[in-house]
Amino acid sequence: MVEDLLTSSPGLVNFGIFFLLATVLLLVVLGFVTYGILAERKVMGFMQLRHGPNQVGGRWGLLQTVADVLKLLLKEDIIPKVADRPLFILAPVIAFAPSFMVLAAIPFTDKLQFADIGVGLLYYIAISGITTLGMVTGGWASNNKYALLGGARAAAQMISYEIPLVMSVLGIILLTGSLNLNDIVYAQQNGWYILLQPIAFIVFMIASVAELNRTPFDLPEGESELVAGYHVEYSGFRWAFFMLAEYVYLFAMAALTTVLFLGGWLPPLSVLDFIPGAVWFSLKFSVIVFILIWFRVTFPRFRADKLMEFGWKVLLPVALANVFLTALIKELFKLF
Amino acid sequence: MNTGVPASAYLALALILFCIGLYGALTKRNTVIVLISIELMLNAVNINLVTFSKFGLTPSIDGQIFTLFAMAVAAAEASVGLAILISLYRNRKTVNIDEMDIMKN
Amino acid sequence: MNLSYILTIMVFSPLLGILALAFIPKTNEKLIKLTGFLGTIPALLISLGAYAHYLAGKNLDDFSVRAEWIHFGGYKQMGEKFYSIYYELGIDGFSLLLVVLTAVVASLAAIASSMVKKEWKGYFMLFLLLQVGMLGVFTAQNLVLFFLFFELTLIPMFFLIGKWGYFEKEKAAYSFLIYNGLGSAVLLIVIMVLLTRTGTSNIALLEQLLTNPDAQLLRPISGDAKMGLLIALLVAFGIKLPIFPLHSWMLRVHVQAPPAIVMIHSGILLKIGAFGLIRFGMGIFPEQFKQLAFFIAVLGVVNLLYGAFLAFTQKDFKMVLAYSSISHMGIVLIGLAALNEAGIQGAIFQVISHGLISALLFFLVGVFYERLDTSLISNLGGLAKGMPVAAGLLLAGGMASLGLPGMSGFVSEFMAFLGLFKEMPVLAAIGCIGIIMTAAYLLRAILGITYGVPHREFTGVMDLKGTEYVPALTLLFLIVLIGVYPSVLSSPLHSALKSIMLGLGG
Amino acid sequence: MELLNLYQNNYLIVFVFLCLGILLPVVALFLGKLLRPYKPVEAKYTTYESGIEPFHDSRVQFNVRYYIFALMFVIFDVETVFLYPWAVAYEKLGIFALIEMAIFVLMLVLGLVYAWKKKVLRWI
Amino acid sequence: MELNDLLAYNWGVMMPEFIILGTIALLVLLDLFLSKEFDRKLFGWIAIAALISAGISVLGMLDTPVTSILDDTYRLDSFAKAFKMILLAGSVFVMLLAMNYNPKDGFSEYRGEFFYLFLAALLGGMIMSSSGDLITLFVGLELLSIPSYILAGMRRNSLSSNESAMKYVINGGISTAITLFGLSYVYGLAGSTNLLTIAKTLSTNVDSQHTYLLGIAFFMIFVGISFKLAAAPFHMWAPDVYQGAPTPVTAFLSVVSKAAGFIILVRIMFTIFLLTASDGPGSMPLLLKLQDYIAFLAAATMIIGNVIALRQRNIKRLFAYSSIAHAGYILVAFTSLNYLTFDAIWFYLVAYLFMNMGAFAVIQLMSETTGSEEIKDFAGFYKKAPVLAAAFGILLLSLAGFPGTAGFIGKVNIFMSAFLDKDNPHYVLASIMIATTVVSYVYYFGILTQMFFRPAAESKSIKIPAGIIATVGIAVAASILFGIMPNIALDFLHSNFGGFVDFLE
Repeated sequence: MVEDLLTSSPGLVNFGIFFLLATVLLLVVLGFVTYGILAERKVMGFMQLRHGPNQVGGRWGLLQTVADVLKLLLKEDIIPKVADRPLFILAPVIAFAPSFMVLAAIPFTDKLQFADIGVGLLYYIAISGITTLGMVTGGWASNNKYALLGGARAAAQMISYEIPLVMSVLGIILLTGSLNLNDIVYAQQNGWYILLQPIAFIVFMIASVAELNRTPFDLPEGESELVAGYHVEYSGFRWAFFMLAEYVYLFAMAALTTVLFLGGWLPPLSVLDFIPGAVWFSLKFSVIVFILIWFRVTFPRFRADKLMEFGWKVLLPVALANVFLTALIKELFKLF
Repeated sequence: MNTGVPASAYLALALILFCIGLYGALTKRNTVIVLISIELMLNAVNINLVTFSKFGLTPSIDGQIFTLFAMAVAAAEASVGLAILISLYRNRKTVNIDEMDIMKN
Repeated sequence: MNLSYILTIMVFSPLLGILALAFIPKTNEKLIKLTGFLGTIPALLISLGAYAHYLAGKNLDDFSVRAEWIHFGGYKQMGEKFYSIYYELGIDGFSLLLVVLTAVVASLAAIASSMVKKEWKGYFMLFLLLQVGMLGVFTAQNLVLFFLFFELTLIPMFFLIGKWGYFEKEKAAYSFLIYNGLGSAVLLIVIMVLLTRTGTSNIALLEQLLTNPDAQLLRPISGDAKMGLLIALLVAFGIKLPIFPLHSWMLRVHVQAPPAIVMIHSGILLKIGAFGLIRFGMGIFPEQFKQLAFFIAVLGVVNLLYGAFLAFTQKDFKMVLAYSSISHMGIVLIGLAALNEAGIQGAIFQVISHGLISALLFFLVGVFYERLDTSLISNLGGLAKGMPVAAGLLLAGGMASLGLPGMSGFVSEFMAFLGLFKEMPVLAAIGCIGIIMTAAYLLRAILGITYGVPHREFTGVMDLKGTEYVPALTLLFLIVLIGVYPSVLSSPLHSALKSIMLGLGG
Repeated sequence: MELLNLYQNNYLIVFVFLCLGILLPVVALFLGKLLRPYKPVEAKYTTYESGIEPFHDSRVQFNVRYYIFALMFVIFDVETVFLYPWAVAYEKLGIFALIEMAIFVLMLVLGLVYAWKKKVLRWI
Repeated sequence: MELNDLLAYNWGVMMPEFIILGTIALLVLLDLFLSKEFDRKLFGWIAIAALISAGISVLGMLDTPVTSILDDTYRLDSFAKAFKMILLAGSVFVMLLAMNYNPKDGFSEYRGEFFYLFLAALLGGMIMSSSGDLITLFVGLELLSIPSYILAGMRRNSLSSNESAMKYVINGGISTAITLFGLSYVYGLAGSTNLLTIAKTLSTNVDSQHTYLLGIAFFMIFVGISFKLAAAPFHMWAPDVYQGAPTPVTAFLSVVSKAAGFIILVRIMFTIFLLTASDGPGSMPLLLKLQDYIAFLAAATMIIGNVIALRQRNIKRLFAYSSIAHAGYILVAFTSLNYLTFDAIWFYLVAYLFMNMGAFAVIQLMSETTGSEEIKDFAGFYKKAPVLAAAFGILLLSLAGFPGTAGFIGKVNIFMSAFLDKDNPHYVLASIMIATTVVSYVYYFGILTQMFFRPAAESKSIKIPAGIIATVGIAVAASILFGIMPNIALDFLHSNFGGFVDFLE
């Protein structure tokens, strides 16, 4: 049915159907974010030998995040007098929309994928860059010193780590010969890229944490120095959308990591392929999310100067070296 | 592959973009806007090249390669332009072109 | 005996002087002046030698030299012809006379240059460079080479006027530069057109090619085009000569330049214009020249009258002489326009005679100015008492200039008018008014100076001294010589005239 | 034709996602407007500055380092523009492309070393 | 593509480029790792050595037949060789100037950067001169331009240097975009970026609509390139940039960069438009049809350059306008489009190289000693340094085009080519050229007036560095030598490059 839909001529009907499907995905993602936050808090509590949320929604605090969201919804909307009003309103939208757009290209299983774009990887990288713009806009529009500093830091950090991120996946592209995410998954039938490209994986993981603005790279909002960074002046739902964008990115990045390095929906051994791809995908996905949360609890925040130097002086050369190592090895294999 | 949109539409788009860019580059006072206008003109060129590479009289991949180079060069030019602008701003505290007049006789 | 290198040596011999000057310390005034003078001597000796060679009845073609110099577009595979330009020098009777005139006047001017008060070294270097240019102009057998030497005179003149001149020297230098630059620009266009159309720039060859209707040109030149080229030449040389509306620069130069340079300028450089008109205008475009003859005659008469009338009203003796030069150049034009042997011969005579006379007069003015710091007629009144010799020479020069029989001026004016009367009697009659005017203004000025009301006491003013006699007496001698025995000029001119007349079809 | 439709539909989906991405904040904020209180007080609208009265405009001049990092980013991001097609087509291009790209990257690494040595990469 | 294909290329023909590229890399590293106190003048010698060896390798390839490598994107033909030599020779002079450039506000901290940035720009010019493809041509052009922008703004703390660089970047960016837009149409109509393929395709062009588009493309390309030439209509940047940039950079812009501009002009115009049929196969080529418009621009360039130059008080500004005027003269040769065109352009560029470089050496020395660039500060220069003043005088005369100097022969050559056209000799254009030349006398002699006629404010003699002496000496010697015996250069041209017949092979 989906096949027919996709091959039919595009029109309003298609638009409607796609819209419904995308809304479903949106709800799923919102659900993920709701319980992702909860999970994060629970895991953090577990690791710090405390309970975490346990009041709202039973022992597990299952409705804690829901309550938080509702509270945000009821907060008074304040836009500072000196702020640049249009930009201030626009900034959360600019930050959020791309985070959702990138999901369109990610293949969750061989069936469950929205848009199969030929240059899916490039699409992801290109669209995700726009979010930075939202953050800088927010920081600028707030007309607050902390916000401005946070925005500027966000920009500097994200562009610095974008480079190693982009470079690290080059090894995978070299091996696959395609930018299509499906092709990349299929190319991992004989071995996940985490095994073939361990260096790339490490670089990618580090860079992605930085891109997500998560601890230990959460300098743009580092509450102890910048109060809350670029969104210091935001409140209520406007603020919520920055947060939402962050967590949707967590979702997307974890999914992308799964696709790129962990073989997506493919089972680790071909004998295990009686278990559906969706299960494999969510398993791997959960592991990545868990690792990211784990990072947050384990590492202290980086110093700003160390952060930038690490990105440019360590990650970038390593990523470049990895690319050429891969190319060289590939060439050597071809020769012999 | 025919997408139904005629090639001339792309060319017209490119031409319009180019003219907007040219207008901006020639009339704006703020140097940053001028630099952006120049980027606009270069992007118009890229649209042209890609269009021709797909719908030209004799389509070929050359146009897309050309686009890549044009992009790279545009980036380099923009970086240099910005670097010079920063250094100018540090000395002069202005980014307006019509205030750059210390050499008028 | 191979004499072909002689002209080259002559033309470039002043360079030796420049080289020698370069090694003399700036402060050694005497030695510099001596070296400067000696630098002009080889050219003088060689030119006199050439004259003697001619008098001995030998062929002047012995001196011709020709070597390939530049060729443009040497693409053999393209099958196009070379545009070769040769280094070719040579003289005939006409240019021989002018070369001798140049050498003589230059040497005398070098003596007169002892009046220069500062920076002798630079002065004499430029002076000698100027001489190279002048000698080159008269010996070049090739339009490009001619142009090269022609422009070579501009640069030293600019500096000599601008640095060593009087109060408004820079303005004078600039107007000299711009007018002559324009003239040479027009000339260059003519030369380039001829070169690209015919493939040669050799003057003799051009004469042949353009006067012969059957000649094979690379690209034909129509009659109208020839007329255009001739008019361009008329403008180019008209500026130099100068012809009436293009003359204002020359007044400034005559007034502002140092005396020795005015001697050269008025004596020789103006003559390049006449030389060019005769050589190229008449030689290369005889048909068109004939068509323009009346127009040229009118221009000549206008020049003659205009110069004469304005000379009459001048207070400054230099200005009188400057306008008189314009007036006298009118006679050259009149002679040329006559298009007969007498007229042309008169024009050429006038060229040489005026060269000598004006050199003499300007030399004397220079002397006055040096002693008395003025050249106003009213301030110089009664000079005969203070400087009897100089005043006498002035009177003699003036007489020569107004055409007193027995002096060179008479011969030339007489012949020029004789020529014109045959062809255009009305114009000639009008022109005669100019002759009368000449006598009037010259007498007014010279008598005013020599016997006029004394403005001041001329006590303690030195008359001519030592070396200053040399230029004055030499020039006077030559003036009288030509006046008494014109065939020193006419016999070398004979063959040249004949070929010109042949070109004119008569 | 099918291929074309597939292609167009894929981008239609991207467009749908864009619409949703914009729509969600709009709708949510609109709903919030119906629910949330509105009690303006002058003090609420002042900018936060550690509790003290904010003084002069906060849009101060950025440190030049930010721009330099931006320039570095542009350079290396453009490098990837060349590296991506190269990587995709590497199979077909072979060793020639490897060497060529090695030279290219070497030049850029030289740039990186240059920046490093010129202390551009040091923050503050 | 395999290793064998790679080795099959005759890489030797790229030797000069490789030498320059290697030197750039070497100098960058040296500059980075040597201590600050180390005198960077040594770099100049390294660069000169590289330039000379590149020059020798070009000379060594004079007999090499047309070679094209890398899928015809790089070609070594006579044109490439002839013009590369101009670029290399000009660069040696720039190096000499830069090594001796010591302005009052200091240059030594930038000197290291200067050398390799400059070499990078030169590399761009060299690539342009032997490119066989629009892409390489464009990349070469930008490789030339971008370092030039930086060079112009090299003195970071000097406001005028900053301003000049900014204006240069903006104008350069606009012109690049315009050129590229034109090129994109050419590509669209020809379907290839290879110059020879384009020429072949377009020569059979039939559609008049396409001719119309090509005409637009032609003008856009021409307008864009006129920026590099500093010719009308894109000359406005020149005065400000020339004035603000450090003097060696100004010298580079006025000679090497301009020469490179003519290289790209000839490459593009002659290959693309000379064979392009304007109205069906076999009809009049487009370039000939549009000749009058080029002539108009050439005339405008000459008039603007020479007339506005009259009003200048700053010597570098004056030379900016003078260089605009010279671009106009060379455009006259370009307009004439016959077999002398290459000759005339090449020779004029050679002559211009020497005379202008020598002049800039003197200007540099003067502005260093007086700390000012006003023309009136040349007053009494003759007293301070008589020989140098005389040499400068000769160079100015050569620039003005007086006979006996290379400038004159250059102009004569241009006249020849302007008059050679059988059907349509450019009399008007040549007349404008010569009239504006006369106008140029005024300002060139204005400098001479200051030097020789006016008294100096103070007359202590100037210490002249050896590099300046060498530059001026060579420049004067060459200006006179090529003025008196131009056939040294012309014969070299004719016998080694054979009329550039291989330009389109």
